Formats: sequence, structure tokens, C-alpha cells
Amino acid sequence: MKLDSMYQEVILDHYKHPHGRGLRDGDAEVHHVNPTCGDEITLRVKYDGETIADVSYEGQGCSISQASASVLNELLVGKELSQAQKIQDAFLELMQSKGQLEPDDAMEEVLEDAVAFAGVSKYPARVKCALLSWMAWKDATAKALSEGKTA
Amino acid sequence: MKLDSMYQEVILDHYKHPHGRGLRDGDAEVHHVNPTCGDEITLRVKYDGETIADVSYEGQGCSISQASASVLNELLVGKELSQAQKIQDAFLELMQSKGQLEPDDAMEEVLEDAVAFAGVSKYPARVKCALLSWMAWKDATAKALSEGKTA
Amino acid sequence: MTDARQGLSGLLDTEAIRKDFPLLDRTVHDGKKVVYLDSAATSQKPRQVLDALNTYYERHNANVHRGVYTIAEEATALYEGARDKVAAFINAPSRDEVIFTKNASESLNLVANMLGWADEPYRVDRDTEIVTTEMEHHSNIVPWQLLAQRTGAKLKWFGITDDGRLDLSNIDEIITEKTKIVSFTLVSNILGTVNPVEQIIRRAQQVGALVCIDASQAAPHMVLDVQALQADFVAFTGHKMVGPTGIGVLWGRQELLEDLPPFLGGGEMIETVSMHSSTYAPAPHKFEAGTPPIAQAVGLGAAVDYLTSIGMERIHSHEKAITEYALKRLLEVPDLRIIGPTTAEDRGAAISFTLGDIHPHDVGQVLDEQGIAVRVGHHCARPVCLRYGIPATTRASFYLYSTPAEVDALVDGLEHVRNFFG
Amino acid sequence: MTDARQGLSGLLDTEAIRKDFPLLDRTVHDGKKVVYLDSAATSQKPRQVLDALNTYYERHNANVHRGVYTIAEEATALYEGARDKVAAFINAPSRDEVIFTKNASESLNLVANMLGWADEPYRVDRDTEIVTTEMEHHSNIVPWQLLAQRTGAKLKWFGITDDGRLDLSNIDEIITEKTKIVSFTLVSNILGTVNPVEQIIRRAQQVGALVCIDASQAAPHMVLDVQALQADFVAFTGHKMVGPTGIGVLWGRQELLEDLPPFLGGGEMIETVSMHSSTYAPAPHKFEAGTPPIAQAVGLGAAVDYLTSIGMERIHSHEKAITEYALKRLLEVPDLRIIGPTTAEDRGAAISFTLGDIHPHDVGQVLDEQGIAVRVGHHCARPVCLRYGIPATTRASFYLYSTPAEVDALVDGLEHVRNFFG
Ligand SMILES: Cc1ncc(COP(=O)(O)O)c(C=O)c1O
Ligand SMILES: Cc1ncc(COP(=O)(O)O)c(C=O)c1O
Repeated sequence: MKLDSMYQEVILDHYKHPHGRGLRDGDAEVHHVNPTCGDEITLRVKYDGETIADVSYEGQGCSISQASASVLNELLVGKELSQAQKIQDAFLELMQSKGQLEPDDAMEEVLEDAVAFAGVSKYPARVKCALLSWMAWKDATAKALSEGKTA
Repeated sequence: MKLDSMYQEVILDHYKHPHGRGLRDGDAEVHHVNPTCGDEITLRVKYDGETIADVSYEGQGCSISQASASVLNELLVGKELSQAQKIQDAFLELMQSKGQLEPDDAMEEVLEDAVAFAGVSKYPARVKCALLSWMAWKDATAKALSEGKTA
Repeated sequence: MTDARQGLSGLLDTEAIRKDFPLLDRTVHDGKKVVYLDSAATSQKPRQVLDALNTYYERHNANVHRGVYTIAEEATALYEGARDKVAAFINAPSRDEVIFTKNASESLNLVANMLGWADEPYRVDRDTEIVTTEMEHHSNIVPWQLLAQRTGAKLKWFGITDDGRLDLSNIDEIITEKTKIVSFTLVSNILGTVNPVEQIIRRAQQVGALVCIDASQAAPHMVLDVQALQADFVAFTGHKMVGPTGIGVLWGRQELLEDLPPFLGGGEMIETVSMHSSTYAPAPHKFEAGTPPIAQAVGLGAAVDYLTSIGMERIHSHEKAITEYALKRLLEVPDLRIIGPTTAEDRGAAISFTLGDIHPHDVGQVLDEQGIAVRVGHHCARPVCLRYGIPATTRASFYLYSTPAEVDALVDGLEHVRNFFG
Repeated sequence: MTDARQGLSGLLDTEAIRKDFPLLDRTVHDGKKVVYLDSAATSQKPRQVLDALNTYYERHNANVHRGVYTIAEEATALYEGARDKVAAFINAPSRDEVIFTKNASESLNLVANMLGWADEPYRVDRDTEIVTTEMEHHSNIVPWQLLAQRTGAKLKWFGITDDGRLDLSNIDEIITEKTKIVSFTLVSNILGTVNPVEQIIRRAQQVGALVCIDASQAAPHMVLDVQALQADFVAFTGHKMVGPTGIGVLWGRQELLEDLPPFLGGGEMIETVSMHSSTYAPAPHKFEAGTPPIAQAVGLGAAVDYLTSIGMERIHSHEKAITEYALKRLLEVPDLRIIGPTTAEDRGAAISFTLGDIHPHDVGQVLDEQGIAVRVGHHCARPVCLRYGIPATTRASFYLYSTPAEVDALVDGLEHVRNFFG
């Protein structure tokens, strides 16, 4: 069934058991909404020098946006900023691929669980759900940087 | 040719040799325009008690609007107001008939030369041209009455 | 299932009607017939309307109002003929009270802007108040927020009760001597509620406020009689009533349309223009700047003919029967909570619900896989979601072509959704 | 006649093209083939565009942006795909700079209203000036008159020379440090004049004024490259470029669209709404309130495809050849006076003229009897008529489907007019 390509086990798992959910102390906070569906997220980043010490978040949304935030937390926390940006770029590329991109080994290595979102990229209306937390993270990071809270 | 039903000899005659054209002394003056084509008329009425002493006018417009003003002048000047209103009503009825009304003898007696406009009523865009001076006359008369210039 | 369906009376001959709607034959996802339950967002179009559009473009297309040649006369007659049809459809006292806009949103913005630029006694300014409700579509909220911001007027609103009705308990405090305009929806697009027009109008008239009714969800579904409503303005939109996209209507009382200032300026709406100043044509043209949606008006005329040929009362009965049936069946679904009235009393044919903790996005996605098209989200009525503390709803909405079998398909589909996320 | 036609080069294969346009087969007045010379008012539509409309309605009709079901995704992809096509057609740096409106008039009103409600540095108020020209369509005059009235700003304009060109001799007095916006037409719909964009833009840039170009008569007929133009806003309309009625475009520079406030409020244009306040979506959605003209955008996309498949440069050459030929032949008609440039240099394919003392209404009527469709009146550009002291003009205008034989028919028809009123 085509639906299974969107709702991969990994995604449903993250949705049911989200990683790092809840708001904790951070250097910067942003609030993003997806106006087409009303999904919302409040997200905080905490940096320890160049290292992402924490990404905490709270929000409401569908399985895809919730799972995506959970995967983001799992993938990015503990990484260097430069590496995190690579991951974000790869995720963006995957999500904008309209289902045309078959993740190769290199991509799988970078994205880990996040490759499960490949199937979502076939559904334009859901791509925004998957990207919500990633856009929020990017924005929060820019804010933290500009406020000089990190190196 | 269908065109001849609009451009009756009588109409073309009035167009080429208009009656009572030019602005003369009056009790009230109005300026009307037909926004769809830019035709304009300035018209004055002069009453002598209940009698229409003069209808003078100036303006620019097509053969139909010019001829119609000339016919109006010819028909109404010298008439009692009540009779003039009957003529106006008959003319209005004829022009709104969409070419469906065949003027009978009674109508011809009231409208005289103005029955020639029967053919114009088939052309919605031109009906407004034919009515321009008549609407102006009606308006000017109302103005004259309300200003108490006539009985 | 069959038992429940047997009790249904007042249904239309949907088998015949559905043949008029080409899209209802569509299949998706490898041959699944579309079950279209999103008519509150936009309706499907019968071939009668598409034929009218094609005939217009293929035989009568010309710009209107300014041509003396045959085709331009035909185009004008068709366009103005559509105005006559719409006027008759809503029982307008005069055809000149029917203004064509691009959609209901423009119609509502038009009212707000006319009042913002009006002279006394209509003018909305810092000493005055605007009243709306919490169950409005954003298109009947944001124009008033903008007007309030730009004039300094105060925006007030009626709240909603737990069972999805307007809370009019404090009507005399909400609508006061300061109120210039009360604008509310006749039928809620998210809750389905049909609102008590009379009570609101009576109070508005007491204080001399104007009343604007958003009939976007009413015009397609019931007899709309602007004289019976007694409002000052009524707005609705073509695409929800089997007409084309790109056309809306504002009906307004003649004296008001004469007194109020224009909104958009340009070709068609003028009487005479010089570089120094301009004067405006009488309504409705005063409010129709530029080349109007000619083909779309013609299409809306055909839509109105189509609806009338079936009969608005019969359409209403059909929808009422379907809605009753759908409410009954949906309430049987475990964990399903209806947001809005749970009976068909004073209720339109849009039903919003939540399904346990499953996010509407996920509900809609799994339904789509079965060919079932419902809308998910806040339905441009986010304050309602805030009011009920929910992020979004799933909404099924019905129309003259909807069948009890489609309700059954929805209920089966929801079972599948529950299993999928179970 | 044949001699003159033999010299013509650059013509399109109109025999093939005309087969695409069903209306051009129409007859009027007992079998007279229509000679359609009114494309400046609205163009005819090729079946490719009508097919796109029908396919949309029959297979993909749904409301856009908010659906997760298949048909809604398709409708959204088609609608947004049309935006991509239009963006490519005008060489926009970004698709997000293309706003769909209902017509060019709305586009121009949108600019005027954005500036009226804007914060500094864009805000138009009593200390500032607005510049337009005497040769504008009313749709590019009245919105600025309304803005001037409502803000207290001063409206100034460029005059016209005897030979139908903009009089820029006093450009430095007209466009000054106080000027906030200069809005002018690229091609006049009544005179046919193509205006010197560069010179005006250079001066506007010097004083820091924004520039809005009305490209309604340019987009259908020539390559339109918004980057090359260097303007800030460019407006045009679908129905004149073989697209449907009910759709217009405003292109605007991204930074401006980000900074400027919205105009119409409602569904689709918001980010988040509460009863207390709302935030807006990024452009272009910020400026598209309510259900957009979805089918019409799709139709405009097909129109742009159609024009591109023929090639805008080739269309331009064709029209230039026809215009040259028409000017030459019309100047042979006794008592005919062309209002506007008498050569094809910097000139579009609309030719206005007077014929002795015969009123244009009468000219048009007699031509219609022969099947020839021309426009008569002030063409929504009354200040031009005032300028030349004439009540109205007769206007013949050409497009990609116009032929030299149609020019000949017009000239013969005018002979007939002269005899009729002789
Ligand atoms: C130069 C010009 N500007 C603006 C317009 C207005 O276009 P629309 O009527 O589609 O709004 C027109 C056409 O009518 C035009 O020729
Ligand atoms: C109640 C209500 N009002 C207004 C609108 C706006 O209509 P449109 O989007 O056609 O402007 C809608 C539909 O979207 C609606 O349901």
C-alpha cells in the first residue's frame, strides 16, 4: 500500500514515543506555524560553544510533524553546528525531491532515521509538516547566533 | 438592410438639421452623460406656467442621440407638462421594447416623428443614446418644479 | 446500515444528478472512485455550467458595456442577464443591488472598506464599534480587524457555546449604540450551525447598526431571500454553489449602495473622468472596477438555473436527510467527537469532528488512500479551534449529489483510520 | 491593395492560428464572417485554453492549499504551476513575486492601497506626490485619484504631445523629491503609443520614487521582462492575452511585497488568526484573500503556454507588420484622422481614428452591419479625448490572429460608412 511509504514504522514509532519533547532551558526560542493546517511548534536551542547541547520543543501537529521533530532532536543533539547544517541540507533535499530521490548509502549515513521521510516527499501537502521543526530549528539557531549566545 | 430600420430617413434628417439646438434662457439646466460612450448633453427647460416654453440644448453625440434631442424639442415645446409626460412615457415604452413593439396608430399620434426610433430599440447599446436627452429633460423639469420656477 | 438508510426520506435522485458532474466519475489511487465530501470548500460543477462557459467563450466573447457590435451586445446581454438570474435567485428587490465580485472575501472586504471611507451616518471611526462572531470564516474576521486597526474602531464579537451555537446571552452589551455594523455568518463552515438571524437583526435595528450577512455556506444549500432576511448586505461566492471559481456576489440595499463610496477605481465604474476629478456610475457598476469576471458571471447564471431547476427546498431536504444520517452514523464511531451541533436542527451539511488523538491530517491522509476526500485543518476558522482547544478538525460536507452510501464509505474509512493508528 | 500586401513580411501563419480560435468562425447578420478588430478590449481564446479550463473542472476541481486528498493536491499543483508559468513568461526573479488578482484594475488598486496603508518609507500622505500620465486607462487614474483624495497627497501627471507621445519636457518638475510613486502605461490602449520606460525610471530612481507599470496592453503583444524594465510593480490582465476573464496579475519586487501591508483580508492570506489579532502569510499569499480564481489561473497558464509556443517576438513582428499596413491603408481613407502616432515606430497594434464628422458610434454601427467589430467611445481614457477635443474615437486593434485581409475589410467598411452618412 502506498500509504505505508509515508507512514513508515520508524515514523510511527517516533510519533508514539517522541524524543526530547518538552521545553527546557535554551539560548533562543521560536514559534512556527504551518498556516495551511494549523500545526504549531515552539522550539528552543541550547548551544555549548559549537555543539548543540539541546533542542527542546512543544507543539501540536500530525504524526509527520511530530515524528519529524523527534527525529530532529535525536539526530542533532550532540552534533557540531556545521555537521547539523549538513544534515538539515540533506533533509531539505530529500523532502523537496517529490519522491524522485532514492536515498543512497551516503545519504542514509547522514540522515539515519530521517531517511524514512523519503515517502512523505511524494505528498506536497505533507512536506511542510515534515519541515516545520527543521525550519524552526534553523531560525532558532540563527537567532541564537545573532544574539551572540554561541561562538 | 437591417441598418435602415435604425437609421430611418427621419432620424438622419433630424441629425443633419437639428431643431432648436443651442442654449437659451431657461428655468433649470442639467448636464447628462452616457458613460458607456461619452455622449454628453447640456439641456435647459423654460416653463410658462404649465406650458413648455422652450427646451434648449447643446452637446456632442452620435446621430441617434442628436436626432433624439431634436425630435424632443420639436415634440415638447409648446405642450402642456402633463401631455409632455405622456409623450415621454410612450417614448420610454417604445425604447425599452427591444424591437418587439410595433407602434400602433394611437402611439404614432402621440409620438409623431419619434416613432422612427422603434428600430433603435433593437440595439441595446443605442437605446441609451436615444434616451439621453429625454432623461435630461425629465431631470431638468423636476429641478425646475422643485425650485418653484413653474406652477 | 441498510436499516438506518431505509428511514431516509426527502432524498434527491442522486443517480441522475451525479451524471451531470463529470468529476464525480474520477478515480484515484488505482481505480478507487472518488467520494467527494468537501463541498463546503468548493462544490463540483455540472456540465450545464461548463457548457455555458464554453458557449460564452466560443461564440459570444467580447468585453461588455462599451461595444456597439453584435458580439459585444451579446456578451453584455449575457453578463447582465446573469445579474437578473442572481437577483431572482435571492429575491432582490432590484437587479441593481447585485454586485459581482471575485469571491465572498472580496464582497466582505468591499463592505468593510465602503464603511471605512463613508461619510456619516455610516462612517466607522474611533468612536464606533464593529461586531462579529467567534465562529466566522477568516474572511469575515480579518477585513474587520483591518478596518478596526485603520480607523481606531473597536472590534467586538459573540462567543460560542459548548454545543456550537452563538452565545447571544449578552447581546445588549455586545451590540450597543456605538455599533455601526454587525457582520456574521448565516451558516458556519466549520460547525455547521445555522444562526438566529432575526434576533441579531432586531437588536441591530434597535441601535441603528447595519447588518452584513455572510451567506457563503447558505446560498448553495437553502432558499436565500434577502428581503426576508432583512439584512443590509449579503455576501456569497460562486464556486460553492456549482458555479465557476473567480466570482462572488455582494447584495446591498439600494439606498446604501447609492450613498456609500466606491472601493476599487477604474474602467467601468465611472461616469466621467478628467485628470482633476471623476464621478461614478450608479450601482452596481460603481463597485465593479475593470473588466468584470464576464464568463464567470455567465457560469454563475447557469449554476443558479441548475439549482433552481432542481429546487432549493428539495436540495435543502436532501441535505438535511443526509446530515441526519451522517450524524447518526458518525456518533457510532468510537472516540469520535463532533465539533458543533450534534442534531440536524438548525444545522447545515458540514460536520466537523475529531477522532481520538489522531491528528486530522493523518485522518485525511488515510481516508484519501481510500478515495475519500474530506478537509482537515482549521477551515479558515481558527478561533473556533482555539475555542474548543483543538488544533484542527476533520470535516465532511455534503451537497445535492451526496449519497448515504458515501456516508457509509466515510464511516468505514474512519474504522480503517482507527485501525491504522491503533 | 494586393500590391501593398505583398510587401508585408514577418507575418504569422494566421490560417493555422485562426483554427485554434473558435469564435473567429462566428458569423453575424445573416452569414457575415466576423472580422474581430477589438483585441485591445479583450482577446479571443484558443481551444487550448478552453481545454485547460474544462480539464480542470472535470478532473481536478478542488479548493487549493488546504487539502491533503489527491484532487486537492492536483488543484494546488495546477494553480501554483500557473504561477510558475507566469513568472517564467515575465522573467520574474522569483515565483513568489507573482500575485494573482481578478484583473489589471485590481492589481493597480492593490498597489495604490498598499502604499496608502504602508509605513515609511513607502507611505503616501499629504506631504507626498503621485505621478501618472494623461494617456492612462481610467484603471490607472481613478485608483490614484482615490488615494490622493484619501491621503491628501497631490496627483500630478505628464501631458501628451500633438502626435500622441508623452510630453516629458518637464520631467524634473513633475517627478520630484516628493514623488512616492510614478505609475504609467507601457502601451496606451487608445493611442497605441509605446512609452519610453527607461527615461522615466531613471528619473524616478534619482528621487527614490517607486515605479508601477501598467502592462495590460504590452503583456499580450511583446516580450515582457520585468527585470529588464527595472520597475517595482507591473500589472496586467489575463483576458487580453488569450486567457480567461476573471484573472489579472501583479508582479512586485520581493522586498516590497514583504514590507508592504496586505489589502484584502480573509482566508488564504493569513498565517495565524485569533479574534484579537492576525499575522499574514508571506507574499504572494498575503495578497490573495479568499478562494483564488483557480480555474482562471490554470487557464492563464495555458494561455502563456500558447503564446510562448508561437513566440512573443514573432507575435510582435506579426503585429508590427499588420499595424504598418493598417496605418498606410487607413491614411488613404478621406477625412480619416489618426489619433496617436501615425507610424509603426514605438507603437502597439491599437489604432484610434476619427472619420470626418461622423460620430464613432455611427461608424461602429455601420461597420458592425458588415461583420466588422471595432470599439467606439473613449476607451476608458477620457482625458485623451478631452486633450484632443474629440468626443470619442473609433479603434481598430490587432492581434496574432489578425490578417491583412481584415485590414482591407475595415477600409472597405469605412468607405461604406462614408457613403451611408455622405
Ligand atoms: C492600458 C490598460 N490598463 C488597464 C486596463 C484594465 O484592465 P482590466 O479591465 O482587465 O482590469 C486596460 C483594459 O481594459 C488597459 O487597456
Ligand atoms: C462561511 C464562509 N465565508 C466566506 C468564505 C470565503 O469564500 P471565498 O473563499 O470564496 O472568498 C467561505 C469559504 O471559503 C466560507 O465558508
